[in-house]
Amino acid sequence: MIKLKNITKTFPGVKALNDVDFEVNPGEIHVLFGENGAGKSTLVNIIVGNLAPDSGTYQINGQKIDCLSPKVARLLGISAVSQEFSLAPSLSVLDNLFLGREPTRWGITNKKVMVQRAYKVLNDMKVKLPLFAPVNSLSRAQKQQAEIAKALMLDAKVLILDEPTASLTDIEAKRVIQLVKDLRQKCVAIIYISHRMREIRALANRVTVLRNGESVGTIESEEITENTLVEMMTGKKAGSLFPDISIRPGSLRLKISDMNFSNGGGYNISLSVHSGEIVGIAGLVGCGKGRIGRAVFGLEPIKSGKIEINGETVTQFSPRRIMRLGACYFPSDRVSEGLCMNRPVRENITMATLDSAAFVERGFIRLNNESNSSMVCAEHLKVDLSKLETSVENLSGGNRQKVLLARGFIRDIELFIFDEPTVGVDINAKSEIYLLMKSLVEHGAGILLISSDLEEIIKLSNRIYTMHNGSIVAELMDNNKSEENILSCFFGK
Amino acid sequence: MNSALYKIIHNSRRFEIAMFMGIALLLIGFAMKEPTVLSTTNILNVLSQTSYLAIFACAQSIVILVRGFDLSLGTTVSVVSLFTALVMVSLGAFSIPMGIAAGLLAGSIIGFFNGYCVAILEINPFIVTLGTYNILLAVSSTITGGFPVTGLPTIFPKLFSEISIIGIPIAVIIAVLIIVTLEYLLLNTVFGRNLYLIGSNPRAAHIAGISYKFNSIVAYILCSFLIAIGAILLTARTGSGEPNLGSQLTLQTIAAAVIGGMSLRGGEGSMMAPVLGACKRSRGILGAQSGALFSLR
Amino acid sequence: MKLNINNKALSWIMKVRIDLFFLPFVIFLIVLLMVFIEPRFFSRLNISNVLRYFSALSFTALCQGLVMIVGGFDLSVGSIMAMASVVSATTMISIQSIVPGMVGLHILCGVGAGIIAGALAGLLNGTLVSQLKVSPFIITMGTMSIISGSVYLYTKGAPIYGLPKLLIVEIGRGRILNLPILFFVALLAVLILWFIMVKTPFGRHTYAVGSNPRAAYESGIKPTTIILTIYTLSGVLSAVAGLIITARIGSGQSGIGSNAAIESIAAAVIGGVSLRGGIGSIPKVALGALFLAIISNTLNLAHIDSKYQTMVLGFFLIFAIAIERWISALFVRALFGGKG
Amino acid sequence: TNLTTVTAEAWSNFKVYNFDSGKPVKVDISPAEKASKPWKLYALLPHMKDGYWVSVNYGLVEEAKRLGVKLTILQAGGYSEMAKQVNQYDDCLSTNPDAILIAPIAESGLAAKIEKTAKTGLVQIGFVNPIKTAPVTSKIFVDYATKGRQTGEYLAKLFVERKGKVVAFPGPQGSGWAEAYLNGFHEALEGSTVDILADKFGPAGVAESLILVEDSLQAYPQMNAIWGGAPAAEAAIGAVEEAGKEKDMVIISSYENQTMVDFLKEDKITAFATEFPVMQGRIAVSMAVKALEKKKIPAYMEIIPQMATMDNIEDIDLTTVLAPPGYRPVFSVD
Ligand SMILES: Nc1ncnc2c1ncn2[C@@H]1O[C@H](COP(=O)(O)OP(=O)(O)OP(=O)(O)O)[C@@H](O)[C@H]1O
Ligand SMILES: Nc1ncnc2c1ncn2[C@@H]1O[C@H](COP(=O)(O)OP(=O)(O)OP(=O)(O)O)[C@@H](O)[C@H]1O
Ligand SMILES: [Mg+2]
Ligand SMILES: [Mg+2]
Repeated sequence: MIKLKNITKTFPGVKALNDVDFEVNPGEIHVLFGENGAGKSTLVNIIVGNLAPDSGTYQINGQKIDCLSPKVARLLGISAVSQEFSLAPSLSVLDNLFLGREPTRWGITNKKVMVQRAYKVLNDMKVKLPLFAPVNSLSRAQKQQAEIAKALMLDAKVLILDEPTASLTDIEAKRVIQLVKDLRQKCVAIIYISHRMREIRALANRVTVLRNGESVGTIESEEITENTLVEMMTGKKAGSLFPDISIRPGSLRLKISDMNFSNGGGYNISLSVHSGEIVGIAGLVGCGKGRIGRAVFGLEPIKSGKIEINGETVTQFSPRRIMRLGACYFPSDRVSEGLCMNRPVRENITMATLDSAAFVERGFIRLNNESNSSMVCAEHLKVDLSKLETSVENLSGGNRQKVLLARGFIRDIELFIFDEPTVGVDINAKSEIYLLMKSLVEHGAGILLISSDLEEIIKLSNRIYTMHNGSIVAELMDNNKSEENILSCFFGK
Repeated sequence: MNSALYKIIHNSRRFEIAMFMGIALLLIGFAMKEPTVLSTTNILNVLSQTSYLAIFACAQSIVILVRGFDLSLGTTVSVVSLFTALVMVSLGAFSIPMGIAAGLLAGSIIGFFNGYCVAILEINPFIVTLGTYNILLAVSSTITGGFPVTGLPTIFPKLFSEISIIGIPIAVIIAVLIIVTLEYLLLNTVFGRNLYLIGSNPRAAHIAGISYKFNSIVAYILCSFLIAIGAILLTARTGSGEPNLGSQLTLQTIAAAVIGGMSLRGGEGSMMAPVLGACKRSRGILGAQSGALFSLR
Repeated sequence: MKLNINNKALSWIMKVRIDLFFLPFVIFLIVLLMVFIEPRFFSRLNISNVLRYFSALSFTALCQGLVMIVGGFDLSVGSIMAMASVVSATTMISIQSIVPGMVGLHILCGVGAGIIAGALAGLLNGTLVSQLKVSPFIITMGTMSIISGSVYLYTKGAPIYGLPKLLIVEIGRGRILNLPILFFVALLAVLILWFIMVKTPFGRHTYAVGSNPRAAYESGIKPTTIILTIYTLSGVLSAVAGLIITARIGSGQSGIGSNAAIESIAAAVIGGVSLRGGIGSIPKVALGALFLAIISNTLNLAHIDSKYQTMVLGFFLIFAIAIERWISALFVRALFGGKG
Repeated sequence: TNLTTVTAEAWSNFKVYNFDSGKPVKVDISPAEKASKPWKLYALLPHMKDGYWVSVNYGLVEEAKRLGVKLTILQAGGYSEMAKQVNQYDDCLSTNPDAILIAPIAESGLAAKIEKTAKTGLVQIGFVNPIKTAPVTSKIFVDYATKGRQTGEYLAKLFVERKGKVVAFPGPQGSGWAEAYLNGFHEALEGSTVDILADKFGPAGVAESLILVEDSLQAYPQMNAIWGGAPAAEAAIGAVEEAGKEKDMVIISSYENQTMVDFLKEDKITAFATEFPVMQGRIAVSMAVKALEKKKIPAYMEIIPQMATMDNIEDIDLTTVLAPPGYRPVFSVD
């Protein structure tokens, strides 16, 4: 159906794709796999017409395509879920779902039809979204769902999904996977990008692995194993993903008692995090797990309740004050809340650290220290060192996420609040991040890990709070923290 | 190797290099057409004219960096000029330092007011500075009834306008000092870094513990302080306090900053931008001059 | 879970609606104040004065509002106004001399020529902005000096007299239902634009391009086309503003509109349009224009020494907006609790 | 066109006040003869945006052509462009001119520079806008306060039987000249039967003035006279008509342009004051050439302003006041 040959694409200073061949046929799910920055999103962007390749040929249904614009691609039936979303933040969810192809009657948008069709797709996905709220008021996971719904809105012949499930829990991801399978049945050609092995195994008919902008090879579904994939991806054998963390809970790092949100939706939340432990919070999209982290950091107004950090009660809810108490928060939405996109990577890595003596002397930045430390940090997290001085917007999705996390490892922090820390990060970098977390905890920090990745939560944390509908419904420890237990809690059992 | 080259060019601001080369080429072009344009007196003359605009454009750029605006720049210049002159005329001895201090203080107060309204009251900078523009317009046309203040100590214009050091006019020297210091501060201090980060993504900066309020207010104060310096130099140039010294400067400064490469969306650009923009505008002056001379021939 | 989300949608809708409600509230407060200070504010003639000032201002504000929604700037409003004024006056007079007598035709041709000139200027702006990838601030500043330069060159600063009486008396000063005709023209424009921006795909696309041009492009919208159309439309709107002023002062003038850019941006910003694009509603922009018109009239009527008027205007601008924000925050807090 | 072929006879002796003795003495002033060589003159004007300055431009250009000298005219672009005019002054100097004709935006801004240049012996002529103290070779202008006084006195004469209520629209706030006009006007009306209800400063455009006049008509229903700059007077005509008060409203303009002439002839305004802008331009060039050719010239002259009314408008030689209709400003004469 779609056939790309000898595709090359260079960005200033980077060869993102080098002589790559790729094809996908109707009724097939073709998975693209590779490290962060391997060129997957770039390839996809070429297919949907967002970027023009430097050289190479592009055929759809045997017909050669020259100047492809997203508009033409849509007319040809190509529909895409992009990694960093193609949503207009100030428009409502409904408007975004139909952006560029609003149903009209006599030239006027037909809202009724729009609402009906939106509900139909959202029901298929078993998702509830506030249709009339502006997109910038949604959490990242909700944006992700909106983006998927937007792509499904079109009766596509080719569907492209670039990490569609990265911020979703298994429950929601399963729905998406089921929908994708249904579409395969209907002879849609599907390109799927993911770093989650489980999904790849469940879906893939074929996998093409990219490394450094070059195609390493394509394998059929029978040959897919985790080891082969990782080996193709990096050229090395796969190690173990999750480290063994020795938990030694010590003094109280964070204590929340009877907290209620001002905007409604949270009920008497109480929890605690000690030094030397990782505490997980799990729950479905929109259950309010992210709001807890935000509330601790003063980003979500609270009506009542008490928050103590390192024994001190928080009275002034500004991130600045709270950071002085030794806490740091890592937002889940890297683009809108986490990063300064047009500033260099180095500045983003150190941005939360500019009050520590290691980097600052009488108001002046010690530029050498800053450079060196950010380089060390970037190296740890496997961010390309040559990119230290380019602006973050030139990085691939996963690398952006790593830059966001980097700011935590460069500063002395006693309480870490991670909201979806590993969204879009490849397996290798993930294990690296977990190792870093391990060393943090073993040096006495406390970590509150809010995540939709169940495996991550179960393997890393020693205690797990599960949430449903704004309340904490259970605290699971030791043997209790099994997948079935957590899943049943998700539905408020 | 490709990427190394790229890095060098990227880091050394290819845009600015291109602009400089463009300006230089144009100068050569003018000179071929009309050689007296490149006479030393004329060059120095154009340079010192440029330096005033460059100082104002730098001031404007600082608030543009944090997604702001200063529409009150022009009337701030007038008010500071009048204040400085009034104090100098009314005080006997020490009148010059006191006058300068009064001007700088007036500038800082205006800056604080702007910053307070923008950062604490959270009103759109466009509206705030438009409001301040109007307020200062009234101030500048009432404190002296719309008339200029004359009778400044004669040494004042000598010291701050006519004097030149190794042949370079004092205004140029002060402007260069200001620009170099500012550029250094922006790149090397936490405050400068904060301005970039806030301008780039205020929400992310807030979450990273950077105080929007404090830094914005300081940015506005710094902006108006620089305007005050420029205004004092201009006062020295005209030798009198003028109630409408700078009303048209505002748009020019924004233009200079944007032409030079500042982004009105914030978080981008360096102090070279306003300077380049100002130079480009004086290229206009040179052009007009050579045109005029040409017609005289 | 359902309850939460509905609640959230509801709360968002409430917030937006309340927002729309506060500017009228502040305007209402000012009007109420005037009852005590100067009852003449409510005389028929004065209300017409305010509304006629509003009608010209609302056109420039709408023009600016649209351009700002799509993420741009238009500093050339004033020069387009002057150009439309001069072009239409010249056309009227030359047609008058060719076919005397048919006054309706003269006016029609004049207005048509003015609007076409405005559209062309807008098209020029739009083409440059969408093709050159240079900041619209610089581009429209450039076109501003080009247009006003050529208008001056043409008129040499002299006004153009001898326009049809009908234009001045019936349109410039005419009334329907005791309100100025021009006001209804403005009202009509506001309603039509509101409809377009809210109800048509084009309107949605405009917001999308302003909000996130990349996302709009990736959704199959052509930002260049949208930008081109909006700038052309804004050229037409500024031209109409110029024509309104021409009808009011009764001559073609090259000097009108010198304050239009700042004034219109102010009206749009007061009306809640974001300088960063994608946000803003048409009726609120019109309210912003009304707010400015009322303030200017109020200051003139309130017997304030005119030297201090600009000072009062300055404080008014800042603090009226501060009060508007403060009240709306208060309401939001009262309705939804918390620290807003 | 034939307009440009003006000969020496085009203007002959023109009456001005000579202040060289310290007191105003009415004298005749005569034009220069054709120049002995093409002197290089510069003229600095505040702007070229209205009929008034176009007329000044006309006077300068015609005289330069007549005398056969080179003239370059630089305009600053508006009364708020003080800094730009200072730059232009410097630009002139750096090109070695023979004489500079200066219509300053504000004397104070250029005073220091003029003084410095004066020491080099360069011929500097001040014209149109007052130069009070700075040392120029010669100067000709009208004292705005005098002119304001004159219009005030004229107004007072119209209201001997009934009481006058006037609102003043002097022009832009902080511009210097508007304030000076207004001061003279106030002075003249002190103790007369005319009350000044308010001074309304505002931008000098017809559209802006219209709003100001309309609002004032509401705020001061008792007013029966309007005094202001030309744009305000022009705007007043329509506004007064609409308010139905055209019968008993006196409209006086403090300065002239083609519109004022036309409206005066149609009896839509009562009077305007004139200070002969064309002649000021001509005299400035003539004096510069005379000075360069080492002829004796007065050091300080003032124009004798005149009120133009329905009765005398036909007698005034309008070629000494305004550029002919259709005249296009010229910026350099070779
Ligand atoms: N706009 C850009 N400018 C410069 N370089 C870019 C740009 N976009 C992408 N790149 C570079 O191109 C390479 C490929 O990026 P791409 O986004 O395709 O990676 P990816 O495979 O999708 O990675 P991830 O798993 O992190 O999403 C990276 O090295 C990235 O830094
Ligand atoms: N009852 C409520 N009232 C108002 N807003 C709510 C309510 N419940 C949730 N929200 C909003 O919904 C969004 C989702 O909440 P949150 O980020 O806590 O979800 P989450 O559990 O982290 O899920 P995910 O991040 O996976 O979407 C947030 O922006 C939050 O402000
Ligand atoms: Mg990617
Ligand atoms: Mg979340």
